[in-house]
Amino acid sequence: MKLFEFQGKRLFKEFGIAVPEGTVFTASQPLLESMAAPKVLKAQVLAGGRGKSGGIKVVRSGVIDQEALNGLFTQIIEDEPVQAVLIEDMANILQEFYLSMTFLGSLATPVLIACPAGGMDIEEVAHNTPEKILRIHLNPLTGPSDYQVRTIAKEFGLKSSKELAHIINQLWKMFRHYEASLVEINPLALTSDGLMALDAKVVLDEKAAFRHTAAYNALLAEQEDILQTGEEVSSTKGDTITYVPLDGTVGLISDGAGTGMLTLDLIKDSGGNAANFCEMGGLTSPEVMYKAMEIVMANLDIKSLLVVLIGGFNRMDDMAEGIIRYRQDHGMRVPMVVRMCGTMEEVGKEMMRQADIPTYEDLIEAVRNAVSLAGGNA
Amino acid sequence: MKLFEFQGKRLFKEFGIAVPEGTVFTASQPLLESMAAPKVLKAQVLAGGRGKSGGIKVVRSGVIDQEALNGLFTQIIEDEPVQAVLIEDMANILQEFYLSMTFLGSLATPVLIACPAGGMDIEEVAHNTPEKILRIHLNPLTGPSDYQVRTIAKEFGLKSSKELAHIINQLWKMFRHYEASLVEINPLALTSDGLMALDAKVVLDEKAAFRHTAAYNALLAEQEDILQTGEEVSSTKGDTITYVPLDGTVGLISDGAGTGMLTLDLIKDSGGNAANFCEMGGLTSPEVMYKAMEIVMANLDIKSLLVVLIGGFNRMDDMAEGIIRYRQDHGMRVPMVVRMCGTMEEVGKEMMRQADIPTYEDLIEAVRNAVSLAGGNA
Amino acid sequence: MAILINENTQILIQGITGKSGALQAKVMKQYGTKVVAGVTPGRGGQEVEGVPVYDLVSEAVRAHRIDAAISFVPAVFAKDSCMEIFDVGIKFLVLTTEGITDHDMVDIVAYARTKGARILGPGTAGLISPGKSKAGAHPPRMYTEGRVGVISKSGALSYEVGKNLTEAGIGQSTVLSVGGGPVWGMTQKDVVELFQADPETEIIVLLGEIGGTMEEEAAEYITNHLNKPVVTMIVGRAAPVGKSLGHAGAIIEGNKGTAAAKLELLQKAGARIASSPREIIQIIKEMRGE
Amino acid sequence: MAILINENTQILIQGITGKSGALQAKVMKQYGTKVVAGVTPGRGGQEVEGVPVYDLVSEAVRAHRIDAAISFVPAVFAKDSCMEIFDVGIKFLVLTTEGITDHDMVDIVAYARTKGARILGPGTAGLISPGKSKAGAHPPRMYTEGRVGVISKSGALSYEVGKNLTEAGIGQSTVLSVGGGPVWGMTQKDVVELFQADPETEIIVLLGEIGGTMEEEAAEYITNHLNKPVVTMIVGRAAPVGKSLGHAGAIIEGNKGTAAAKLELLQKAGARIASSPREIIQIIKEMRGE
Repeated sequence: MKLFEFQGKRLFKEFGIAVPEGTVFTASQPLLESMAAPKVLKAQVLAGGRGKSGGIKVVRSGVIDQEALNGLFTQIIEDEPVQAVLIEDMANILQEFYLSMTFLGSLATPVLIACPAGGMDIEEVAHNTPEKILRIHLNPLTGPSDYQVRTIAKEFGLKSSKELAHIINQLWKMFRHYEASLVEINPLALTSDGLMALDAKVVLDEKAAFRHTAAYNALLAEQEDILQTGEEVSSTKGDTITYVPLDGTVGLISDGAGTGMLTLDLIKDSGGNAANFCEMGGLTSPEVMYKAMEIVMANLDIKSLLVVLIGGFNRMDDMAEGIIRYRQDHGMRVPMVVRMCGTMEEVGKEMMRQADIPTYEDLIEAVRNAVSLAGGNA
Repeated sequence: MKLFEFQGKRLFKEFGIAVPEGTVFTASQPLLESMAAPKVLKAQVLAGGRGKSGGIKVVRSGVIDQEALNGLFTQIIEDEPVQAVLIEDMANILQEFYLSMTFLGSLATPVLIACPAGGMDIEEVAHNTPEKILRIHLNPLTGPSDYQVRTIAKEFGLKSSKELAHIINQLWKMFRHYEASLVEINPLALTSDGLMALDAKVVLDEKAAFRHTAAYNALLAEQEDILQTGEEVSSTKGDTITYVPLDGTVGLISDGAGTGMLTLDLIKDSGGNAANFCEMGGLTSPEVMYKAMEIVMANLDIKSLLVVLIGGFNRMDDMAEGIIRYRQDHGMRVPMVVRMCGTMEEVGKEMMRQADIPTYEDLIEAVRNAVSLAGGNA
Repeated sequence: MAILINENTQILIQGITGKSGALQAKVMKQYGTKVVAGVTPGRGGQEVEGVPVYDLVSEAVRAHRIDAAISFVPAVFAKDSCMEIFDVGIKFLVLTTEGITDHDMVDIVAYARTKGARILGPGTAGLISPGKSKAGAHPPRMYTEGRVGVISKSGALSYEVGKNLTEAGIGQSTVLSVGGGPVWGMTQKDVVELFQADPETEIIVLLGEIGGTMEEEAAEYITNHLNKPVVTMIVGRAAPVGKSLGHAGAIIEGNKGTAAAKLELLQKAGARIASSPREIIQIIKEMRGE
Repeated sequence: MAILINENTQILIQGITGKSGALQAKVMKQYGTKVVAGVTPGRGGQEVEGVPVYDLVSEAVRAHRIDAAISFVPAVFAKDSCMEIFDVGIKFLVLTTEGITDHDMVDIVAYARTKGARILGPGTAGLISPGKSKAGAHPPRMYTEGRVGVISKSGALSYEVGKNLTEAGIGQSTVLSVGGGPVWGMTQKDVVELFQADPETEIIVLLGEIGGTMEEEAAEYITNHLNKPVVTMIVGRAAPVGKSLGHAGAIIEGNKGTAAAKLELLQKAGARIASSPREIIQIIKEMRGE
């Protein structure tokens, strides 16, 4: 779950990391009193690249009134209409750094990333002068060490590492406590009032929701309040289904990410276009199979449905049950191609036979058939 | 620093470990109102074996008055006059367990010790049926695991491990937070109100005082208040000197525990008796040498003083400076035998020569001389 | 030989009384896997498919020699149950559990490293050494004994390729999936290293996916250390480019992560590139001069 | 040979700009120890006794090959500085610091174990491989090259015995003290194990003290694995019996800890017992048939 900047900053504040004073306004909430400059107006969107898209306005003199705000509320940043704006005090910036914590997945280690040149161009810095980027592995059992902080302080050119140590240690506590996938401060600014987080990018690990129910739900509810006039969130929640809408006409359901992507590739190689990517996970129930069909069939562009099942932990009898029940309840407005094999495949295939749904054994054959039924080339 | 039971229980309470309700009375503080039985009166002494020495009185009916208290205040337990009494509510005990955390020094690991048969006879249980004692190594980087708690709960015959998990996790937090060398609950009682710590033996690591100055000082001040009418604390604080008074006539100072003990053995083998053991540590200043002489010479039984120095990190010039300065300030009322060698020994010996203090090279010769000067056999 | 498990490996099932644990206990035993013990707290004394169940792993290791474990424990209890495995000295754990939080997972891997233990997973379908033993979900009939080692990220993809190989008469030494991440125990590189040391494995099939840098790390190892032929297929060539999280993802991945980048590095490393299971078969047949 | 350090060992001094660190840098260099770098935060760029000083250990290892480190860092900073050593991959640390808290010390040892590193100490006088190298306080003139390995708990006792051996014309392979506890890195058993593997060491002198169970653990190892002759001296025979802490001490130590118990076990293990340094000399001469 990506958080809005203002949500991330609230967590920073909770952990004693300094942020500028600020207030959030939503589109439906008028600015009752005008505010005195200097202020920074920041569009609250979940997309990146906001600064370069004009989503940040600095007002150095005069007052901030409804008109100034409306200038942001009318913006759309990377398909995301601006629904909230954060108005903050302007910091007196002496220097900008980059600081984040995330994971290096294949090394299975938390990593602290730091760069003495923070700000909007950090990715360019990373690309052009990679030696400027410190990647410091953190031991999850012990957290950041003082010497690691001193290493960064030296790179940043800070005389004392004390304030930085506080920020890094508190950021680590927050990263761990909320089970974030990412906490990013860019820029971390050296201001006349000390080190301050001028931006906040926080992503929480949705898998950890069971342990932080109240906190995660509150953050989610707040986001839904803000986004209510915006687009519907396209991904599903609460089960293992991954759904990504695409532009084509072949509806696709698989019981594994790898075979799902392989099928996507094979559809394309066969001259077709997938309407979506929908993967159910490797251990699911008839209900999940049923639900996956609901999700995919809701797309009216679909001309054929391709279901690719190869069961390890998944049982083909369970999958057959989900498919047959869906067809009973809703019928099928497009032809369906099912490839079914693996655990309990005899039982599953027998059920399908009795329900008069043909099954395929070979993946390529199934793909070509589905593409052809959708009017593609194969 | 050993804590009184009531101090240990206060720390337990702070960490959410249940203890009986109770009040502490000192000898100088009269019982203003008599209290209703049932109560347990417990002499507060730092020595062990209190229960078997009659330091615990259970009053099942009637009232607790000053007379009952005085019965304890007149006791002396292992040379320690009773200066405080804890009066507690009596728990309804269903079962008694033993639980402690300490270190296995040579494995360098924290260990959790648990036994389903707690109470006064735990050492006999350990001796007679060692298989009843669980010694569970705890990983200092992660603390107790749930499965370790379940292992103990099963051994204790508890149906649920939930309450025990709370106690073990909180005891671990307390052990770590206060940097204790030992936290012991014996008995940990299963009562009609759940699990409860009926006794508390807590020893804090004095080396950690720098990190817990306020807390350690408050506990120490409280102890000094209670012990003020008792004997003077014999060990010194604030430097690396270890001082243990003994019965003999040869005063002994060494700059290492190993050579100090070797010298103690050699004094005895030579027919003498040491008046004390006084070891300064392997890296000390002239001031520490000076102070060690003050401490040892304060014992009026001493007939000779033996100083055994073999410098590695210690510098013999520093040691000579301390000895010479002490003699200038206080004179020497008994003969002094100094064995001096090691780091900077030429300079140290030259200083001693100029101050007209002879030095020895050989340890056995020095020991025999000191014993003979003290009127021993050698 | 084969890697990680073979006909002599004695296996413990954590969470054996659950639905998935009990079913796999049955399938694994039928296949010939030496399933010697199961553990579910509170179920000590029961039996599942003739396998004795214990409350604690420590009790199981007192009664049996255990060489490896496979876990079906729910994500909520995963961290504790993994530590229980490593603390008794078991050096290989197949962690099928999905949904373990990333923070728990880095703790688990860090802890395993302190004990010198290996984890396959999380969210892995496990592994099969055909004809010898299996620990996990691989459907037995899709595999046959032989000399091709198969490494996959995704479980289903390792079934798909195994099925194709077997149907083409090409046997396998060991087939395994490392799981979907985002935080892993064993990586593709770690497994390539094991196949390199396994005399029974002649050809390695490396199945990758877009995203992450695991295939790149494997490519580096292949370039510098491997002297066995490799066939690779990276799926997701047709998938839309994903968005990275914050700048950190972009900084870490740099130019890596795309199918093109992975394929380029693997090709430079000497691997042959396939774009479908059928092509994998063709390439292996070519390599064998068939 | 010798153990742990020899003429090729390149050593880093942590806390080189302090009083003790600077003095020992000088003495060690004079002895011939290869002191190649020093570290004191904030003092990077300086020199001490011709040794370059760095702010960070990572900077030192970029500029030099470092085989071992010796630390004079105050107790307050010890934990962090030890982790800094282990994180760069240095596998042997002589930790002279006294007064490190027990909790910090168990953390440090646990961390070292995760990195496969050895710690001698805390509160150790260090070690000397006479004629080759020294890391610590051992006064050079008290030692001479030879084939007797000396293990002591206390530093001063290892000087005392070294001095007696040298005066008697008996040379040493390596002399070291493991430090006074109560929580240690390397134990006497660990060192006996190293001497066992060192072809240059012919006879082992084991110097123990009353209290603890370290000598008992060494005795067990000697009984089961050692095939070199051992002379032992346990000091504190005349010391009063200490009080144990709570019941836990008594439970852990059982009947162990007294000089008599230690001597009995060591004698059973085949060690010869000496009650003074002079007797150690006599026994070694007897063993050598002199």
